[in-house]
This record gives sequence, structure tokens and C-alpha cells, in this order.
Amino acid sequence: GNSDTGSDGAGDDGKLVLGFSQVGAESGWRTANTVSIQEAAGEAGIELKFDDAQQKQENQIRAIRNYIQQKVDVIAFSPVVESGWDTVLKEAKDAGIPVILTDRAVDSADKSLYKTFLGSDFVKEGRLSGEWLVEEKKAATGDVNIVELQGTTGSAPANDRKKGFGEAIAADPKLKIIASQSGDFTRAGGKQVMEQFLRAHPKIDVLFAHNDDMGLGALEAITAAGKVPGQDITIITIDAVKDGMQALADGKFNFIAECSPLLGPQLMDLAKKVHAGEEVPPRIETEETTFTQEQAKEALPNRKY
Amino acid sequence: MSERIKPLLGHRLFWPIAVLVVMLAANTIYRPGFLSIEMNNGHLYGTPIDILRLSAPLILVALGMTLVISTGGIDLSVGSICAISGAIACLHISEAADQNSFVTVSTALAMALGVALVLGAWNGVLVSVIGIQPIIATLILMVAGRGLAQLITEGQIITINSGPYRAIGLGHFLTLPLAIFIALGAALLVAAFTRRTALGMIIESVGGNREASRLAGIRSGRIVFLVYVASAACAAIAGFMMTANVSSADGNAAGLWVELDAILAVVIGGTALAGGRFYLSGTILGALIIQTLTTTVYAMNISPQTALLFKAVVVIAVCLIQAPAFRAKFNRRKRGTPPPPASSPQRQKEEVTA
Amino acid sequence: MSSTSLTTGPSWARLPRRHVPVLATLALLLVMYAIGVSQYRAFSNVQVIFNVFIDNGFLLVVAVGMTFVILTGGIDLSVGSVVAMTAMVSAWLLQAGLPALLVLVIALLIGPTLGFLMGCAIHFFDIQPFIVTLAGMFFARGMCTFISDSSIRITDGFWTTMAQHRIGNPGGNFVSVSVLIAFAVVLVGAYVLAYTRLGRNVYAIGGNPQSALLMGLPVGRTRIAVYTISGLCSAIGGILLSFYTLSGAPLIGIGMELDVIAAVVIGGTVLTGGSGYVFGTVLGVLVLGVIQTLITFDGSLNSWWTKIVIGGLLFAFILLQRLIGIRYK
Amino acid sequence: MTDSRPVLTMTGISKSFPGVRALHNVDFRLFPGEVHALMGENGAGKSTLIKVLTGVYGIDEGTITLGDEQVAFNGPMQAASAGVSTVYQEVNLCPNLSVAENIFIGREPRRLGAVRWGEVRRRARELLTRLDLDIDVTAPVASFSLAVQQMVAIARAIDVQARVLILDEPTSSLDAGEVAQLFRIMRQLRDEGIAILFVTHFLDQVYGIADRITVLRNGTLVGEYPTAELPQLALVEKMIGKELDVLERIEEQPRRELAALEGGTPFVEVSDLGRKGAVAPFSLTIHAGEVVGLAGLLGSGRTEVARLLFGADRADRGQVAVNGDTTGLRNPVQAIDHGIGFCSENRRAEGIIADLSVRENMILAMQAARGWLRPIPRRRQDELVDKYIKALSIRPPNPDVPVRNLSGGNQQKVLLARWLITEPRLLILDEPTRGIDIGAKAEIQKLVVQLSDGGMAVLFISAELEEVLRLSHKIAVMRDREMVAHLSNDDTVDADRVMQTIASGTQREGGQS
Ligand SMILES: Nc1ncnc2c1ncn2[C@@H]1O[C@H](COP(=O)(O)OP(=O)(O)OP(=O)(O)O)[C@@H](O)[C@H]1O
Ligand SMILES: Nc1ncnc2c1ncn2[C@@H]1O[C@H](COP(=O)(O)OP(=O)(O)OP(=O)(O)O)[C@@H](O)[C@H]1O
Ligand SMILES: [Mg+2]
Ligand SMILES: [Mg+2]
Repeated sequence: GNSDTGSDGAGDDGKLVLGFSQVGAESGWRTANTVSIQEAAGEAGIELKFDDAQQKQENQIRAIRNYIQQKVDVIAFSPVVESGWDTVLKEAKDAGIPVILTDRAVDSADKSLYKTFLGSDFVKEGRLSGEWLVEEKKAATGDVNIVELQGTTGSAPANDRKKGFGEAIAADPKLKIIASQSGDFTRAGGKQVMEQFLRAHPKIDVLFAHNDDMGLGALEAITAAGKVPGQDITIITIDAVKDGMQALADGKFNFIAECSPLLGPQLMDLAKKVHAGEEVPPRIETEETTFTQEQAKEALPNRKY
Repeated sequence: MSERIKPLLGHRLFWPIAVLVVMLAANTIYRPGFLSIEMNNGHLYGTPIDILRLSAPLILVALGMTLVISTGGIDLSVGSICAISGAIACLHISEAADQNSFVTVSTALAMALGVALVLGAWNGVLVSVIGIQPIIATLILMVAGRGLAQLITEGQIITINSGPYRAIGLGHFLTLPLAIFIALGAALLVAAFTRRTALGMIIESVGGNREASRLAGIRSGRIVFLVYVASAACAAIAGFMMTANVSSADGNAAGLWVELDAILAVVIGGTALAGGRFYLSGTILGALIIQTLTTTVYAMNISPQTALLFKAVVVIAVCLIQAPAFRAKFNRRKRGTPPPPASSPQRQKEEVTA
Repeated sequence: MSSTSLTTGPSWARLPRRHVPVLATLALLLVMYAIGVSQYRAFSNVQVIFNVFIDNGFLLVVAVGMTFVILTGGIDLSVGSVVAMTAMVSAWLLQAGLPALLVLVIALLIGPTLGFLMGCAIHFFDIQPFIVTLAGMFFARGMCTFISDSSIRITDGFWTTMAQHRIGNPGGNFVSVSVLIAFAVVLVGAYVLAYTRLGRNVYAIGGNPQSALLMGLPVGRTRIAVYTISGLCSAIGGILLSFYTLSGAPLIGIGMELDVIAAVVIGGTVLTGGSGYVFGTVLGVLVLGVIQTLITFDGSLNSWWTKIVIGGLLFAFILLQRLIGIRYK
Repeated sequence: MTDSRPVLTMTGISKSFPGVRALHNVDFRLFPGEVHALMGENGAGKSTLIKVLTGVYGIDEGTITLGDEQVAFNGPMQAASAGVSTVYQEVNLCPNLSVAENIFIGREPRRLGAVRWGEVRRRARELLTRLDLDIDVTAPVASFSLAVQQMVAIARAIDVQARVLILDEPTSSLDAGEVAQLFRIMRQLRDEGIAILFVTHFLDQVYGIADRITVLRNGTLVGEYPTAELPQLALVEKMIGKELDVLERIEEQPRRELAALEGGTPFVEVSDLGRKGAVAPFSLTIHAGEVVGLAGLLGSGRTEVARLLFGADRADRGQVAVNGDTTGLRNPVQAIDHGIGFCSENRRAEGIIADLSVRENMILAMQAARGWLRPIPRRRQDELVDKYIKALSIRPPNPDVPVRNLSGGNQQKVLLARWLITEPRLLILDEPTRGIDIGAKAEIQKLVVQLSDGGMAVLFISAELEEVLRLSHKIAVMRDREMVAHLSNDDTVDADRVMQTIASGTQREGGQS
């Protein structure tokens, strides 16, 4: 208990109160996301009620219910899963509290349950990666063997990135995914799976990893197998965290599709607008880009995370 | 069955080994090169070596877990302790000017090990002095410890670039990965400590009947305390390996769910969760079986969607084959002898009646 | 010599002693609630309490089943996955267009069937419950991703009504249908344990399985029954969860088994079996729920501090519970 | 004895455990309306025969006929429903359940499926009153002494409408009064036509109640005899298979004289030691080489005294001086350091470690005293273990079998060996002869005499007053958890006088106060 005694209603001191329920702290990406939101709230003069759901949907629903009880002004959350939010969002709507989704969407049929969605498009990230690869291997003769390191089985980013990538490379019949396995978004997982890929498949041309961490783990496996990452095997990842960008700049990765965690400032703007009753677009995508090795070298010095 | 094979079949380790062999054979049929080992820059290189290297951390954690389980306890906090020790070591190294300095690395290891011992002592005190049920006592650290690990890394992945530290996970010695030797060394050390001294018997005695042991003059509480400390120490070393393997400390992912794997390894190895007799060699085999299972999933390219189903089938098959009752029923069908007692006395712990 | 000090006390004084741990837990829970109320203004809303029940209804049901298993000295690690699988199967079948009632029946049959099979493996082949139910956990979770690797929405009318119907004052305080179902399960569970032969056999087996066997109790049947009951409770929990989230998601309920075991044990049930009450389990679930609620209300905790504080509160609670328990022993 | 057709016939029964042939081609008959004693040394196969009969173990060979039908029970439940009610050797109750529940579990009176708790308690009270036991039936059985638990187990067995009642060593922890009560009920049941199979190591009890005797030796049948036609001596000879003059030797045991041991510092001097709710403050001195007997009825607090002395329970007042130095004996480790050993009456809960081997069980206390860092060398282990396996004739004489596979009496001997190996200066023996066959009992008594002659002090607790009188130099009498008298075991003391003291509780000063 701290200053909350006086402020768990709608800002007694006139401050806007934002209740934010985060998925958890399961990756460096997520932590950067949290930090960005916390910092932005401070800068924007918004009182943030933060809750970490530890990757459990139950905890998130509980948090939203408690925000309703505490009568916060705006609720924002990054849903752990896409579905299952209607009931609690209805309660929020009945209580007259606007809701903003961040990072991941929900599949609710009733779009009036939330004001807007702010975040990245995982399918697009996969597609961008795939499109780059198609372009890169245009000149290649013969089959291009791709191995894929999936994220946690059943998670939205894994499903969507796989989908987007698959759609994009369908454009070129040379490109073949010869193996695809889950590395659980971790370095250790990526490494262990890559080791087996390398043993089982003598000719691997491309590695597509659903995030940087698995790619970084795979790097170690590739090096240990006596191959040169970035040359013998083309490596594509998603996220663009610092270590990943470094690897890209060093020529070990070939391409990264960014998935920016820095939603904080945009979220605070939106919260203010929504609270003031202004109209906001139903879907706002974070500004994201892609990096090649040269771009990474330029961008690296000013990366925040 | 000839008289020669019979004692072999009756041996405690026969069935776990058989399962391991079957799994390796299946892999070899799927991909003939599975078992091949080649020389590469003076290092042996191949899937069997991978399995040994990757199972090293699990073997370590499971060794400690064996002792804990033998006293009738359980340690859920090992995964968190792995993460904490790895995080402390990596943090210290990453902040040092010269990451390759041997002194830096040793200090880092010593610090991390020290913290792990404190955490083990904490578990030990909760269980043996305050008398909290082991599963809950260690659950506290399982939850909070993960938070501590992330507090240390501030939720980021700490990447280091330290040759000596890397060696713990990836270095080689006599053409084999160093990790194998570390696990082997730890196993021999634990074996020596428990079987060369009377410690093993005393632990088993405490696990078998704590009150009777107390009346025989054993300081049961102290023994229970000790095994939790030992378990934490093993987990810490495993944590070093896990982080060294990828040269980075991930407070969230390092050692996640390793406690379940470790318990599974111990139980496959023949140690009963109720406590009592423990079998270190069985535990090591159990860990190898689990790692081989994981590797099999990757090597046979079993789709992630069905990987867990596959695991379920293998685990249940392993246990069925090993269960004496299953084999007895199976044999009876062949020979037509009367049924054994409905429940074997082996599992049922003698209970305190007064 | 004085012999006055030697009286053990009349029987009525001994009886409640068995209940001291549960009473201590209750008292501590109230203290925790009072702390919440004194710290956060909105905490005193009645709806906060109702929400604890709404948000933990399925956990409560699963914990009742787990209480049976732990009372026999066993453990069931499969519950979280079975809950997820039940929700997943319901969502999948509903999506395929089966009628709600049929889906309900099928979904409610899967859990107990799996539980029954696990119970048989444990009893007939004498394999440790930990392993069998761990395999069950892998299996059920595997089935989830096998059915679909992304979540499936439920749009069925019956489900939506069950999910969104508010019992009570619709504008003000209310509970969900699930809460009533959970209460019903709790009452049935408590009755079965206290007043039926099956229930008493459960305690006997937990006390000493060998003796129970020699006393002529149906040890095998009871053992199989508790895993079946736990499977049934998980299935009901899964249905409640599908009401709660109106979907089936392959990754939901990971680690739930630990929460459930923790709740049961905090509620005073001994992991080696033989002693504990369903009422204690209810308290255990509430303790976990209130801890979570306290943390959300605080709203200033960082991700990792959340975990550390949960661990800390758990520790404080168990320590106090234990110390009070010792004092009265 | 009715000479109708037998209610139970077992023919050609064989049963082997890995490495042991427990029963070999054994025949056994039981007639309605008789008490039939099954006799044999420890490990002869008595309990195994009973377990085979009731389906706890499967049979290797042979047939069992109950009434007119051939039966093969798959467990006690089936046996019970066929009318075979059994009290097994080790008390088998659920420690966590109440007394009333232990008596009725599995056949509780019910209405509409719901257990009628009031009825359960009422009937439990009735039943125990029949056995002369007045205890709180709602308290968990674990809170009672072994003797009470034994009575509860018996109560459970006699409540059923059975054709066959099997009692495996039911009297081993009962005192004379309890035994008399039990016998009264057994006779009553016999007169109702129930067939009773009774196992005991007390010859007096056999001749007191049994109509017929079947003797087993080493898993084989020696014969079946009407009690009247088999004199005690012949019975013993048949049991041990040698013409040993055991009985005479026991009779010949000299009445122990209080030797000139008084004077000098006593080895242990207890003053005002007590524990609230367990035993009233008492004082006691024990000299080296002295055997002190503790006499008293069931639940009189003898075990509590022993536990306080050993530090197994913490005393809340009073002092203990060992060799003149006042020390706190606050835990067993300290007691053992001072050369005290304690052999508990409850061998299953507080004695054996069932998982471990005979060897490990034997050396456990010695090893604990040495500390884990200094394991006892294998050679020394073999020496010690072999010595005591021989000395106590433990069977099977293989030190590496798990102790759980030993018969009850042999387990008891292993425990005794555990303490003898530590060469204590004071050995507390709580019911050491419980469940031990007559030959071994004589051996143990001889051993106690030898030990005390060699300078060891012994605190001897036994439900058998005769035994206490025979061995002790002096006797402390317990009553209602209070030490009411110290008697010097001279010519003036006999069983009657001790009984009187127990009954009246008069303070009769013996050799010292
Ligand atoms: N479960 C078992 N496994 C292996 N051996 C056993 C087992 N049970 C009994 N035995 C062996 O069978 C033999 C007969 O034992 P049993 O318990 O029938 O003896 P008993 O006549 O009842 O002796 P006591 O008077 O000491 O109780 C003994 O040698 C014993 O060691
Ligand atoms: N008749 C009884 N009524 C109530 N409680 C009893 C009775 N007999 C024994 N008890 C309980 O059992 C305990 C017996 O004490 P203790 O074991 O010290 O007696 P003991 O003289 O060694 O008797 P035993 O012959 O059973 O070994 C007491 O604490 C008491 O609670
Ligand atoms: Mg016997
Ligand atoms: Mg006693």
C-alpha cells in the first residue's frame, strides 16, 4: 500500500488513471514494452495501474474486473490469447470504461467492446520476411531449403508469423520448408532444435526464426557445425532486439522484420483521446520497418532496446 | 528364459536401458546417420554427443532431486535456482572489464553458488525447522525465485562474451564436451559422498521412517536440511551450464519446468516419491531417456502439434514396461500362475500407527 | 505429587483441535482481507468478493477433485491440461455445429474417462501417480494443440447465456452461473467425503493404504474412483472455463495444477494423505485469489516484483498458519 | 469340541517368497466352535498361512475349502464377506481416523447412503465397553497406546457376524486383565459356534483357551493335537524341533537379588522428571549393572517414562543426572551420547526402517553415533551383524534382505541387535519380548541377565509381570501415569503383591525412595 489510498478512484488529483494489464515478462521484448509504457505514462502525467498477468488469461480477466471496481478512466491490455474477452469487456462497457487493446488483437465479433487496437501485425511481419526471401533467392537455381524455428506452439505470434511467411513464399515454388519445429521463443530452444536440423539435413539454405532469440541460439549451433551463418545459411528473424540487430550488423543475420515494443507514447496519446471522447481509428499499427545488414549498421547506434 | 538372461532381466536398470536402446534404434532406422560420430577440429561431434551434452544440466538437477526425494521431500524451486545462479554469474561477468579473465569468471561462479546455497538453506529451514510441507515450501521459491532472477536481469537477456564461462557449456576436454565431464564429476561426487560414507544410508533411513531414525540417534532435521542445500548447489551448476550453453542469461526461460523433468528422471530411475531407497545410476539413465525423447522429437521432425502426444505415449510406455506389476501380469498370461497381491509392498510406505 | 496436570481434557475440548488449522487459515484470510480494505478504498466493494469467486470458480471445482486425490496420498498433475482440453473440445464441437447439450455431455465424459484410465494404470500396474498423471498432462495438452493450434471462439447461445447471465442485481453486485455450479460441486464434494463410504475410504487409504487393504476396504476401487472424480471435476472446471472465456485455447491453464495443489495444501490438506477438508480447500483457493486481487489493486508492482510479492505473501501466510498450528498442537 | 465337519480346510498349501520357502505342503483344519492355536517359532510361517488364507498373498499350491466350497480369496475384503474376519499380526488401523470409525469403516450403519455418525459412535462405545475399555471413541487411534490400538482392532474383528475369526498374536501387547477380558469374549464366541484361529507365543494362554493345537516348523506342518494330549514340554519340543530343556531353564532362572550395587554414584539419577499430560513427575535411580523393572497396567505410563528418559519426548520439568553430572537429555542424540539406548515397543512406527536391509537396520544406531563421515568398515559390519544374527538366531540369517520381509518376531530381534551393537550403559527395553517365540524369549532373558552381570543397566518394561519379577533387581510400579511405588525385588515381593500395589496405588517404599 502506498499513495493509492487516495487515488484508487478516478484521479482525485485530476490525473487520468490508466489500468494496464500486461501479458507477463516472458521475454526481453515484453520487458521493453512494459518499460516503454511505464515511462510514457510518467511523461504524459498519467497514473498507471500496472498488472502483470504471468501469461495467464484468468489473471488478466481478474485484473480488468478489479480495474472496473477501482473505476479507472481507461483500461488497456495486451491479451494473452485472442479469444475469450467478451464477458469481461461487456462489464467494462457497462461500467462506461473505454478499453484499448495493445500488441495483440482479440477476435471479438462485437467491435464496440473496445475502442481501438494498437500494435503490430504478426502476419505482416511474416509476410515481409517471406517477400524479402523471395526477392533474395530469385536468381537461385534449384531448390532452396528452408528450416523454420517456430515460436511457442499455439501462441498467436507463432501462428501468424508462420502463416504470413508461408503465404509469401508460396509465390516461388523453389522455396521449400523442409523442417519446422518449435523452439519456444528461447535461445536454448532455438539452439537445440537447430542442432538437430543440421544433423538431419545436410543442405540447409535458409533459416527463418520467429524471433531473434531463437535465431541467436541457432547461430551457435550453426557455428559449431562449422558453417558460416549469414553466408552458408541465410538467416531471417523477427523482432529486432539489440542482440539481434548486432548480429545483423555483424553479418551473421541477413534480414530482420521489426516488431517494435515501444508502444508507450502512442498508447498514452490514445488513452487521453479516448478519455476525452475523441474519435480514434479502430486499428492503429505501430510504425515498424525491416532491416537489412546495411540498414542495421546505421540504425544500431540509436536503438533503444 | 535361459538361466543366464534371468538375472539380467531382473536387474533394476535393465528396463530403462532397454527403453533407451529402443529409442536410439528407432531413430537410427528413421535416419541411419543418427548414431554416427565424427571427428571435427579435434572434437567428437554427433547426435549421441549432443544428447549427452544436453542432458548434463538435467542430470545435475536430477542428482540433487534424487536426494531430496529420497528423504520423502520434493524440490520445485530448482528451475528458479538455475535461473538465479545463471543470472548472477552472467550479470557479474557482463559488468566486468575483461570478460575473459579467469578471476572474473571464478568470482562470478563463487557468488552465484553462494547465493544458491543460501536459497537451498532457506528451503531446508522451511522444511526441516518450520515443518512446512516440502511441495509448498519450495513452491514459494519457485514463484518468487523466478521474479528474483528477472529482477537481477531486469527482464532482459544478458548476453556475455566470455571464453572461460562459455567453456562450462561448450568447452571440450579430451575431445568430449566439458559439460559431460562436469555432470559425470558431480555424479561421482554425490555417489562418493553418499555411498562411500554412511550418508546415503542415513538419508534413506530418514526417508524410510523419520521417527524411527530420530530414535536411532540420527539428526533427521539436519539431514533434511542438507539435502535441500545439496539440491540447490546442483541446480546452480546446472544453471551455469544452461546459460553458458547460449552465452546469455534469460531470467524467464532458463530452467523453466526443469523441476518436472528432474522429478520424472528420478522416478523413471526407480526412486519412489514416497522416499526411502534412492538410485543415482537410475536417475542418470532417466535423464538420458528424457533428453533422448526430446531429441527424438526434433530429429524425427515430429510436428510441434503432436510432439506432446508422442511424449505422453513414450512416458507411459516406459513406465508400463518398468512396472513390476505390469510385467507380472504379462508373464502370468504366458504361464498361468495365480495373481500377485493386489498391491506390492514396495510402494506402500510403512505408516506410523502410533 | 500432583496429578491434576495430567488430565488430557474432556473429549469436547479435543474435537475442535483438529479444526484449528482450518480456523487459523480462515482467520488469516480475514486479516488479509482487512488489510486490503484498509489500504485500497474500492476493496471494500462487495463485488470484489464476488469477483474473487467469479474468477476462481473453475479453480475451486478442480481443487475439490484434487482434494480427493491428495487425501488418498496421490497427486494429479493432469488437471490443468484436462481443463484446457475440455474447453478446447467443447469449442471445437460447437464450432462443428453440434447441439449444446450433446457437446456438454461429451465434454463432461472425456475428463472422467481419462481419470479412470489413469487410476487403473496407477492401481493395476502400480505406477507412481506422479508419472501417470504427468503422462496424462502431456496427453491432454497434446490433444489441445492437436485439435487446433489457435484458439477457437464459442458463439453458441447457451454458452453465451451461461457466461454473461448475471445473478443478483444486474446493475450492481452479481455473481455468475459458474459460481453457483462451483458451490454445488463444493457441497457435493464435502458431503461425499464426510458422509459416504467412498469418502471415508478415501481418508482410510490416505491414512495407511496397507492397513486399509488388510481391513478389507476396496482400496483399488477407491483409488480409481478418486482419479475419476478428479477427472470429472477437471471436466466441470473446463466447462466453467469455457463459460468464463467463451473459447477454447490450447495454451490456457498451463501451470494450473500447481495453483490447485497449492490451494489444497494451503487449505490444510496434508500431501501424504489422510487429513484435510473440502472447506479448507475453499479457503486455500480464496487465499490465492485474494493475494492476486491485492496485487492488482496495488497496481504499482513491476512484473518481477509481482512474482516476488506473491511468493512473499504466500510465505507469510503459510508461516503464520504453521506457527498457529504448532501452538495449538 | 464339536466333531462336526470342519468349517475350514486347507490342504497342501505351499508358498514361496523370493529366496524363502515360507510354507511347504501344509494342511490345516478348523472346526466350528473351537479355539485352535497355531504355534511355531518366529518365522515358522504362521502369519503367512493366515495371509494366504485371506488372500493377502496368492498361493503357489494347495486348496482352501470354506464350508463346502473351494475358495480363493483375492483379498481381505472378499474373505470378510465370506465370513472370515481377521486381526493381522501388526496392528492394522488407519492412524488418522477415529476409534469409532476404525471399528466400523467399510460397514458403517447408513441411512440413504449417508453414514449415521451418531450410531457409529454409540455402537463403538458399546463394543468397547464389552472389552472393558473406556476411551474417547472420537479421538484418532494414533493418540492411543499400542495396547489400546490392539483392542480396537480386536473390537473391529469381533463385531462382524463371522464364521471364522482369526487372531494373529492379539495378546502380545495386552496385560493380564486385558487378556482375561479377551478370553471371556473368545469363549463366548466359541460357544456361539464360531471357529477361532489363535496365534500366540504365550504357552499359558494356549493351555488356558485352546482346544486344539497345530504346530508349524520352518514352514512345514509338524502335526495337529488336542491340547489335553500335548504337554507343554512336548509342544515346545515340537516347535523347536530339538529336545531342549528351555522350559526348565526358564524355571531355573534365579530370582534376581538386589546385589550390593547400591552405593556409589548411580548411573542415572532422575529427580522429579515429568511432562504435562503424559506422566506425573517421578524420581528414579538406576545403577550400573542393575535391572529395573517397570510394572503397571496398560496405559499406565510406562512407555512415557521410558521416552522421557531417552529424550524422545521433551520433559517439561525435573532433571536427569548421568554419572553424577546433571544434564539435559533433550533429544535421543544426547541420550545415546551418554550411553543410553531405547528399544521402542512400537517396532513398525518407531523401530524398523522397512526399506533398509537387516544389516543396515542393525548398524543404524552405531553409525548415527559415529557420524556419517565415518562409515563402519564392511568387515566390522559383517562381524557385528553375523554375531547378533547368530546370538539372537535371526531367520533368515541373510543380512541383506530388506527387514520388511522378516517375520514380526525376527524384526524385533533385529531391533534389539541394533542397540546391543552400540554397547550402551543403560538399555531401555520397552516390551522387548513382544511377539517373540519361547526359545528366543528365554534367550533374551538370559541376555538381559548376562548384560547386567557385565555391568550394563537395564530398564525393563513388559506386560508380563512374571518376566519383570524374574529379571529385575527392583521394580517401579506405575499407575494412572504416576509412579506410585518402588519395590525392592526381594523375597517379600511376588506377583500378587505387585498386583496389589498396582490396584491400590499405596506407596510402599522398597529399597530406596
Ligand atoms: N513379504 C515377504 N517377502 C519375503 N519373505 C517373507 C515375506 N513375508 C514373510 N516372509 C518370510 O516368510 C517366513 C515366514 O514368516 P511369517 O511372518 O509367516 O512368520 P511367523 O510364523 O508369523 O513368525 P512370527 O512369530 O515372528 O510372527 C519368514 O522367513 C519370513 O522372513
Ligand atoms: N484405558 C485408556 N483410556 C484412555 N487412554 C488410554 C488408555 N490406555 C492408554 N491410553 C492412552 O495411551 C497412552 C498410554 O501411555 P503409555 O504408552 O505410556 O502406557 P504404557 O504403560 O506403556 O502402556 P502399554 O501397555 O500400552 O505400553 C496414554 O497417553 C493414553 O492417552
Ligand atoms: Mg507372525
Ligand atoms: Mg508401553
